[in-house]
Amino acid sequence: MNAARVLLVAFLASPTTAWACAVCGGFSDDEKGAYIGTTALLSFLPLGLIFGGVYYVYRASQTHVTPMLERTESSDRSPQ
Amino acid sequence: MIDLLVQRASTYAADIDNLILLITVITGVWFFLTEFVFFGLLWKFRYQEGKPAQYVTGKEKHLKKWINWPHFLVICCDLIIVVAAVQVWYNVKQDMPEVEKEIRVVGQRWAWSFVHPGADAELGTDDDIKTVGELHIVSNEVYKFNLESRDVMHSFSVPVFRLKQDAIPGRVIQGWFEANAIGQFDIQCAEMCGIGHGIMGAQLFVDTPEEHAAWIAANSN
Amino acid sequence: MDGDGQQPLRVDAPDMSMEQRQVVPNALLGTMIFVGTEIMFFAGMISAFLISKASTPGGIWPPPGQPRLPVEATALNTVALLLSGVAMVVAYHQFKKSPSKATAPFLVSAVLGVFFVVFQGFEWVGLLDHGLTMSSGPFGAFFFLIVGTHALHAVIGLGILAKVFVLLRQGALNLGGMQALTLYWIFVVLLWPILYWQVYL
Amino acid sequence: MSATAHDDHHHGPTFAEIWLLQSTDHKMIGKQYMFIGMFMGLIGAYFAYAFRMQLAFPGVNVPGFGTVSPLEYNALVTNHGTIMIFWVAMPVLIAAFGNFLIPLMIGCDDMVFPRLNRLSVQIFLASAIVLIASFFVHNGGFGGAWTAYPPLSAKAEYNLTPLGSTLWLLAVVLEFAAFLIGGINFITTAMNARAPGMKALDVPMVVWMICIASLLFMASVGPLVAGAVMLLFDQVLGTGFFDPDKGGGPVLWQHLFWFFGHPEVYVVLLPACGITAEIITVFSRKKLFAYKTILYTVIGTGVLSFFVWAHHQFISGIDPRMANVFTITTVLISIPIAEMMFLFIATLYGGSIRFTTPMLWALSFIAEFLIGGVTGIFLGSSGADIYFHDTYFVLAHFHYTFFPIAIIGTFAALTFWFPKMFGRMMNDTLGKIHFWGTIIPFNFIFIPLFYLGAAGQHRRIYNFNHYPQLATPDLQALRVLATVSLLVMLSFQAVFIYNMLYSMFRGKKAPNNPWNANTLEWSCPSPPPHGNFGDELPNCYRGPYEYSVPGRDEDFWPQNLPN
Repeated sequence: MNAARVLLVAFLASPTTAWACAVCGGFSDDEKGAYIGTTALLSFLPLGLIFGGVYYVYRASQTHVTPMLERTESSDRSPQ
Repeated sequence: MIDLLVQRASTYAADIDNLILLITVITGVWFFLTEFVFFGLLWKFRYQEGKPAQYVTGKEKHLKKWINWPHFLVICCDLIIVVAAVQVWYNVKQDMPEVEKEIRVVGQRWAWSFVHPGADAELGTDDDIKTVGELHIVSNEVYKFNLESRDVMHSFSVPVFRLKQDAIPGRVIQGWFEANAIGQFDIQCAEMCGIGHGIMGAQLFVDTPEEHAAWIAANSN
Repeated sequence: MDGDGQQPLRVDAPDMSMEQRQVVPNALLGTMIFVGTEIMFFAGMISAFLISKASTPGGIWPPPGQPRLPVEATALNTVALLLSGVAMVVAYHQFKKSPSKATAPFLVSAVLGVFFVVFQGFEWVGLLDHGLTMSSGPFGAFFFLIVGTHALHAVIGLGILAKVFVLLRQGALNLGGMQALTLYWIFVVLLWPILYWQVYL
Repeated sequence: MSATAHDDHHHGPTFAEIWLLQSTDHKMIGKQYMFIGMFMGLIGAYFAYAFRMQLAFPGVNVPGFGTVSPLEYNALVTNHGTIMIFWVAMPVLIAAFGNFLIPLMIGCDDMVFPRLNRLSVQIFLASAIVLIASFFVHNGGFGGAWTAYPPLSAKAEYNLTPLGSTLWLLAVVLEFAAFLIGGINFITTAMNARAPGMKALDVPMVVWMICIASLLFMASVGPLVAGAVMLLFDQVLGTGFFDPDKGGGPVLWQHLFWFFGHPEVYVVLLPACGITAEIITVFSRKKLFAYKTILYTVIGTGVLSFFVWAHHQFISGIDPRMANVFTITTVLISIPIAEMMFLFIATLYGGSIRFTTPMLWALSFIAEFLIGGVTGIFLGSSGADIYFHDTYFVLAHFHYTFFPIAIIGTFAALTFWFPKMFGRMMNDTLGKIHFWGTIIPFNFIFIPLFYLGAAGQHRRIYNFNHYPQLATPDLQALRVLATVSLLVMLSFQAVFIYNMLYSMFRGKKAPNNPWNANTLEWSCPSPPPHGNFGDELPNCYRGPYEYSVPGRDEDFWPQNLPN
């Protein structure tokens, strides 16, 4: 995962012209950028949504239901 | 390994075959090891009268290491595969060597047509030779192909070259190959393109320079 | 941890009053998941739009020969929808204090929402008159696809608003339902400026 | 209707509840999903039979079908794929067992949105009817491959099935709507309706897996629905979203399609893994090895699954630099999956393994899925994919994943939970005959296809005589072997159907807990009545896998027992 991130960043940071691109004929630079950008958007957005939702539920469980939590068992509860 | 089934006829075919061999060896070792352990455990811990199951949670260090070590080894093997795969990929699809000849490959329902440079070895001049279903090239020369589609998606697939590239309507896609064997081979369409997808083949003729010159002479008007 | 290792058994006190826990009300949780899916749905359409926009020959967007979009009038409409969202948030906070207090801001929100939809309907009629249709090219197609899908969500949202309003008047609305409605309406409201920015500007 | 359903303990489900999908009871809905899915499975199998016969004996008059024309062939392969993934794997694994198991396993009386649940199965049936209807319109069903790449799928002049392709697309969208509603229900129920005392880590693995799968589904389906709506407009209104002549981009569809298409694989994989986890713990009388680590591998798989999808597009003309990134992520996803399989195998260590029918299915899932897993590495490595893309190697690979998932997983789950679902036991001998009669021919179908794929045979060709290198007698012999194996496998399914129908009505009455399992569903009567647990819902006192705990007389310790 970490290696993937490092490589992804390196990939996005590298100038487009440094790559000989054999099969991108007919691709404009704008279009390449749009494909890469939307790939990133589509790939990261769902994770953001899911983890945002999980975080919200976690927060809600911390604030609303604390008394109930203490009543059952408080040790080491993980959010779900 | 693949060359036992399909002849190699391009310069990068061996690279791809070797990559496949590498992956086969690595994953094969893992696969047989895992299945061996799996069936071994099944045999060793089969139900036997008076031999109850143990209570194991998976937190015991001496057991956990049997998971952790394979885990790290898998990562190492993955890295080897990734490096090898990216190298081959770069060579075939990203890098464009010095081009000697250029051809046009046009897919349409349901035939491949090809535009070869004529006697002047230049594409786009009056003596270009157009063929349908037959691609004639010279061995040991680097060809650049411009791949087009007239209607739907096709895929230009030459198994002996280990080459495959989708043709997208409205776009010219470039690629390269260099043949290094003489003979007649299959060209396939590897992308579903409608009712005639099953008949959308073509023949590839890799000629010696003399044969090719003779073919050009015979087909020039 | 639970029932692992050195302490396999977790026997809670037998007289413990065990209860089901509902951290987030069912209606709100369900709506959260649904809105997440909707966000991805719109992300897909916007991605398609961005790619098509970037691949226009010459990079000129909108393509020449297409009618201009009414940017200023829609800006006004955007403000109306945003105010509707604000009114909904106010209604939610009033509802938490006392359900009867929520009626007024709720109505304001609904009226502004209706205003938005009607205004947009007139805009569409004008654009259709100028020859911008779904089949007149990628510009029109994406315009009506994206803005139309949002309008559909707004109309459905107004329908839910009406239904929830009846529940509110009957005093049959619970907090979870109000939260779910607010979340959905805020989604519809906040999505609009993004679409406005992408499609109109 | 729904209000009275729960109060009515006296008689069984009514005609309308069973046949008109009017029930809001999660068990009934689960069974309805299962039977619709199984019926669709029979159609998918029939399609496979027809086109496999054509491939082995080109031009033959297939008994029960007739000669297969190229147009029909395309429709057969397309709809075989669509049906098996969207109308068999999804409804049976996720919807049927999700509906049946989640409320029972977490100890509540029903789903939290029972009427939405009913709506879900109704929409699902409608989608199945629309799909079946598409086979009978002019020129038959859609034949543009299940990936439906435009412009082939967008224009009737290309695909020749003007109505078939629209109905196909409509059916797929409806089906997604059904699962969307179902998935919201699963997650909300599993979060909010758990039995008192059941903490996140006391939830059986299969419930976790189904919920995470639903989450993956819902987070990934949006762009595809957007794409499907656009494609529908292209077909019906003549817009040009994917038409290069009108300024659209054909690659755009692939972008939207595969964004969903790959997570979908994990959507169906995870429930099957969960089912395996449940069964191997019960029949090896062992605690699941490292519950938390398995959970982490599932989450890791889920996260990574959003970053691997472009590997389907390596040679489709996307920016080749993207291929490098996606090679890395694709090969990396082998790590959590391999780890999960290692942990399942480790669960067997120290066990006391009973080879009952469900256990055989669960074990064969592990053994066979490994083949699908390792062959995936070839396809994820961009360099090797240049050769393997769109060959039978791909086909054999994903059948080695989908068959274990959809077929083995379903049989494992069905034979395991059959006593709970129908209150009667299945015949174990017939079950084992069916198991071996399915699993051995399965390998003989697809191992030859690996070989054929490596020999360069590519997909969706109705007759290989047009390719001299593929028309050799050796390769044809392998095609015949695969087809004959398929026939053997299909004929053994009769054993299962007989066994299931017989056991459903005449089988031995099942006790509440025939397998001595721990999870909550085994604490209620078989089959569970309306409201599942009677007047008092169970409490949960411990994790789901406390088998062979030292110091107890019995080797199992149900979750609902205080001590």
